[in-house]
Amino acid sequence: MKRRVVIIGGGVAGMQTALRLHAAGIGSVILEKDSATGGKLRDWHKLFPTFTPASEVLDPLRRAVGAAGIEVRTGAEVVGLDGRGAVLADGTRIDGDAVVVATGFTLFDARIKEEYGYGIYDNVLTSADVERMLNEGTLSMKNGDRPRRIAFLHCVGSRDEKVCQRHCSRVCCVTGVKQAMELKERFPEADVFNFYMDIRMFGSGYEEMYREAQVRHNVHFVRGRISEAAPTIDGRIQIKAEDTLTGRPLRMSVDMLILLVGMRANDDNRRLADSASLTLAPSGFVQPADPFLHSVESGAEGIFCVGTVTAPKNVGETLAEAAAAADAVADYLKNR
Amino acid sequence: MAAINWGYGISKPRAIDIDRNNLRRSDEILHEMPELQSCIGCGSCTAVCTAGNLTEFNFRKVHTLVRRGEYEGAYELMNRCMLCGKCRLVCPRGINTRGVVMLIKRKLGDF
Amino acid sequence: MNRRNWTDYQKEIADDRYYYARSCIRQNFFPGSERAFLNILHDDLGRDVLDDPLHTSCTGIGYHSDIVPLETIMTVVARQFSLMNDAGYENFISSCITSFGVYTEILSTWEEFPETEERTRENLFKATGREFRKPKSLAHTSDIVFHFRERIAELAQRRLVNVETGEPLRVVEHIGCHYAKIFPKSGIGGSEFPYVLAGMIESWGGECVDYPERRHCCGFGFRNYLVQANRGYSIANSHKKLESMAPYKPDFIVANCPGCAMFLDKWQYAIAEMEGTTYGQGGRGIPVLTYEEMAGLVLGYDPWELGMQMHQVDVEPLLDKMGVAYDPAAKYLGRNGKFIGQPDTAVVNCCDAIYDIKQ
Amino acid sequence: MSFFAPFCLPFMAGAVVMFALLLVKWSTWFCGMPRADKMAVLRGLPTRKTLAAVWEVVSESLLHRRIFRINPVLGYMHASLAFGWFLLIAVGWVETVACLGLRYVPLQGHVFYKYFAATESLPHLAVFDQAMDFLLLVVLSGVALAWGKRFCSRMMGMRRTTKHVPGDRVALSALWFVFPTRLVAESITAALYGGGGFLTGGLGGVMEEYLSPLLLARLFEPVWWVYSLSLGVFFAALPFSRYMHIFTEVPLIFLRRYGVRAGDKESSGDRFRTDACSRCGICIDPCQLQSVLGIDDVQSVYFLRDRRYKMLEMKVANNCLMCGRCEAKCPVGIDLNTLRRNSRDTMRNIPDERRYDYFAGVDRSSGEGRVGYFAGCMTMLTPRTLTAMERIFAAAGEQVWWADRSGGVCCGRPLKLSGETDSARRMMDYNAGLFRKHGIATIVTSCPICLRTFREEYDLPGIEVIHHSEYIMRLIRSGRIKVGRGEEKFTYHDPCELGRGAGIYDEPREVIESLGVLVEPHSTRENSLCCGSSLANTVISDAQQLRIAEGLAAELDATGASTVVTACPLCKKAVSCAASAPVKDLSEVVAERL
Repeated sequence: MKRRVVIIGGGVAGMQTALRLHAAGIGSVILEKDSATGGKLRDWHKLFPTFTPASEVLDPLRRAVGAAGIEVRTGAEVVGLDGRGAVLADGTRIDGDAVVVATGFTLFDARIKEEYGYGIYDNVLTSADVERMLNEGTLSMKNGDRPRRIAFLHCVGSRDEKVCQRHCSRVCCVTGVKQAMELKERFPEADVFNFYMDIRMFGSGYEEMYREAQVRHNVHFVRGRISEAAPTIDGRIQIKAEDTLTGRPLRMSVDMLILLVGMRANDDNRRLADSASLTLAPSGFVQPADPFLHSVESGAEGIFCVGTVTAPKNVGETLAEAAAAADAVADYLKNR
Repeated sequence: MAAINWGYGISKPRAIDIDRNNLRRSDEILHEMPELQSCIGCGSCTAVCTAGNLTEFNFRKVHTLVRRGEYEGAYELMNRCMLCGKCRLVCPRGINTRGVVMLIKRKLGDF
Repeated sequence: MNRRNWTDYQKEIADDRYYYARSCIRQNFFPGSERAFLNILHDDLGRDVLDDPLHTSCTGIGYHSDIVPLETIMTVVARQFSLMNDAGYENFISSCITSFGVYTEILSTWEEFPETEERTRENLFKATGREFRKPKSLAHTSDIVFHFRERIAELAQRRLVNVETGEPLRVVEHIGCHYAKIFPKSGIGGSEFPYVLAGMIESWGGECVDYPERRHCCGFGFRNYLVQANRGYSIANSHKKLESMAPYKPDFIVANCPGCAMFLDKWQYAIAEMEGTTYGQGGRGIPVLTYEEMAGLVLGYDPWELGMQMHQVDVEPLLDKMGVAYDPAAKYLGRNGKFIGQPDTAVVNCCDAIYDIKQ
Repeated sequence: MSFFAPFCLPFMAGAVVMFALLLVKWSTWFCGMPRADKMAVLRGLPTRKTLAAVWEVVSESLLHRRIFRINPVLGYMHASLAFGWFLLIAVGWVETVACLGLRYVPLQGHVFYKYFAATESLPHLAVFDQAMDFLLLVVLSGVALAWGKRFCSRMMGMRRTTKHVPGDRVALSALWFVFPTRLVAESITAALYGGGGFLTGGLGGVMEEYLSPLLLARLFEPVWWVYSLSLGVFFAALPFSRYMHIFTEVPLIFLRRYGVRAGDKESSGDRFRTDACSRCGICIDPCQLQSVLGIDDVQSVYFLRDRRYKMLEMKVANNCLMCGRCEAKCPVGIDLNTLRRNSRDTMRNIPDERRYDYFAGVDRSSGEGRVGYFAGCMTMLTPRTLTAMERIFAAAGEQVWWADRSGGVCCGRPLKLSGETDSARRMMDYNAGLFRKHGIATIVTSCPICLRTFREEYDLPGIEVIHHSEYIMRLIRSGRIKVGRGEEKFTYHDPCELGRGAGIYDEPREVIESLGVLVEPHSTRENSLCCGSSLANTVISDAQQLRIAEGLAAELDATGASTVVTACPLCKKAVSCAASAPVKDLSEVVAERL
């Protein structure tokens, strides 16, 4: 009997799960709410720590999905699910033998931290904007000038009680280092300052990158969080922070302020969780059955979760987890 | 100007104003010793400091201020250092801290 | 600049029948402003506003200087509400930013900790035999002017425009810390990008200047000014703001809070004496207006009737720019035509003193 | 007989210039020396020191005994050139006397005797012809070796040869020409006029046979010109080149014999030292900065060169471990470390009387006893040494005054090594005062750096300064502590400051041998390697320090010992990072076996 797994989300997690299931002889259908697969990675320029173009990860996955003949439904927003399928916004029900939730994450909306002036001042960007602009080749100040001084602010919408995002998004630190290096390479004459609370370089090769940014690219790391941004008369942005290492307030004007926005849980995690009695962590991410032996099982029968729907992860971790999820699904289908 | 005794003046701003600070010497110091940029402010150097044991001398703070272009008083503070080298033995980033002391003194003392 | 955020912070503002609470600083230093507000509301806009002689200071200065305890100020505030109830009004408006902050804070405290409201009721009853109902709406008087800004624009005799060049006047607005920094939702436009004065300036043809230290405190800071040992810190804050706004060459400053208007005005003189720096065009200082004065000028009031001779920094250059007709000889004449006295000429009033002029 | 020909002029001019310059230089240097040093020279003159100096001049300046000891080929090269040339001059003198009897002959008459003998038909004796030819051959062999050294230094057993300044190149080129042209000139003279020994005569015979007499006659005068010119250029360039050492080593030997050494401050007397360096390059090979890290522009030879020509840069002066390996091998016996230190002093010493005012009233010492223990800053970071010493003191029943267990003032040597001599003095005065105040008879320290400073710089009347290795040895000898001897194999690393610095080699060895079996590493005692963490070097990075330590650790590991023992906290830290065997301080291994 041909088994079919419903995979919600067509990002790298969903596609990789589908491919691994296909390799195990199990069919699947990918439900993607956007018009194309690829998720957030579509707008990403290069991946840390190797500076691999995102397309080099995404394109092979997409090609393989096409070659395997895996069914992909785009524009399919899921509003409810259970262990035997999912319900779309238009009321259609997609049935299957198991469900994999791979709905990913939402980027923190930097406008909420209005003191940083995102959406207000032209040259305040988010890390996602920088990736998009690097892809388009349009990275510059709004008026087309080359920035002479750039500030990065770490932990925007992460580890911040005030915006109810207490968790660490893990990948923003290294993204900040990566983008600082990319900007320094693009604008060698610019001074780059990274304002941080802690630098968390957890992955292999990340710490080396950090040191390279410091020593080779002369990126300044200031341990202090920017408290506010304001415009100056010549259209620059004045920022204020405390330089905690000297215990004194610090201010400077910059041409470009880049906010390293964190990963937050999708708003509709709650609705999906309620429809299928999944557990959500306090952070709003889906909580797996346990973090060790059942890290890809949701705890609800027939429902699996993979990728950043459960916690902030990088692409490599997500791809590896997808293989684990496919394995767990295959196991589940065999024993049922 | 009218000589009025106000009993107070305009307090100096405490902010490190990088727009106003001249970073030239700081840049020179970092150019000669780029590894200083890799300081993560862990404070180990200050914790073991022989001079810091006897005075409020804080090596981490002084070199950080110098990197921000705040040179005033840094030379005198660095002069409290005995150059004994304990800090170098504990620095997790492998910074040549004695070299840093000597470099900062040389750059700020113009010799 | 994208001003979308300004629309995120809006509040309900009553349309008529206001109970007016005066400001200690404003009635002492800018008495013409409070008079003008009442006149504008009554005569120009035809609204009912009660200026009740029975009400007192809110004691906010004492409260913020750690002299008046919380229980006391709550009881004083409760008495104002009781007076309002007696007069048959429900919409409480305050002329002072600090009072507004105090009323907002106390109403919110009563909301969060109902037992404090109960205790206040007991205290008020014990002290005065009075009872009170909380107001239906609470607003700052600038909120009211903001509310009627388009109507005022229709009635305007002149606009915030340089009559010689036709360019809009460049206006620095200062909102006052207690207006929205304590409860951002209580101020129009919130605390980061407050819109209450900016809205008036835009409606009346001026151009609002956004400068780095826009959100910074004027320097009053209660204990920072009131204790002489801290006063250098007070003036340093005004200094920082003035240094930051000077490159934008503002035509004038408009302040929301009576204290801010006073400090931004008078510290300009002190700074000139202390370090020889004068701001503004021609080294004559940057005139500091209250929003009532600004509205009064727009509506065609006589500047001396608005009390603008009380300013430290001379307003004549601004009046000339706006094309306001005035009688220089009448500047120091009171309402009855009697000479009210004239201050010595200070550096900010005199253009022949040589100072380091920052424009 | 005038003994003059026009070609003599370049030689005569060169000789006059050289002697005049030497006289001027030496007298200015001598006059500029501190008064105490000059007095020492005057007092030493009529003593046996003078005789000893004369003998040393012969054995070192002429025979180069020390170089022979280090490297026989290199020794022969130097001796053949120096002693050979000396004999050529001396025997030449005897030759003129023998031929002409005792009469005045001007300098050029001696030098160019072969020319005048031929052209003016003066007598010549065959025995001298042969002897002079033999000496010329010896010198030429030295020149040939020097050529060989230039092109292939390994042939001399040296990995590296020195790099020269332009002045050297002129003198060197002239020197290389002197003897070949002399050979050619004397050979042509022999060909035309006869005479000459086995070499010049032989070569002359060959010329006579194969070259036309007309050509030889035409070449005769020019060749003597070239020879004279070579000599003249060499002499004139000599005071500006490294060949200055030929003469300067002589006064240096006398100064040293009279007890005049380099000091904390630069003095004009140091010129006798810098200019006595022959730039032989022997100091390059032992330098671990060179052998491990490939840094090849900071060694003593380059330091002295840069200092002499006033182009010394701080990063060259500062980039030295001051391990003393080069000083131990220097054939001229120059005080290399002291000179480097006083250069640093010139560059960095900025007196500041108030600098360490915060020492006033500081006394964090504890305990009471006739024996004081000064752990030293670094020992604070090797707390096992500290606890081991505590156990040893307890076992010996010693009442101990702990000078710096809760923090103290640095001994001052690190600052002095960096050049801040006067400020370092403030630390030394503080600690000396502290020691005197507490009435101790002995001060024991675990840190060789402190030890050396206490001994050399501190004014401690009535207080004996000893290293903990000496102290432990005495305890064991006197039976105050008993240690169990086993069969465990130890190897011992000599810390630079303890071994070469303070001459303490045997005491730690004796202690180790009372505990187990001692196996020596390949480089040991005076030749021991530096761990790389030396406080004297403020230039190299941590990674470079580690590479030096790895080189040392490899030698120590190669002994197959189960424990590496050392007696310096810095060495211990450095070697522990690199060695596979456990690294322990001497006190630890003793305390473990109490």
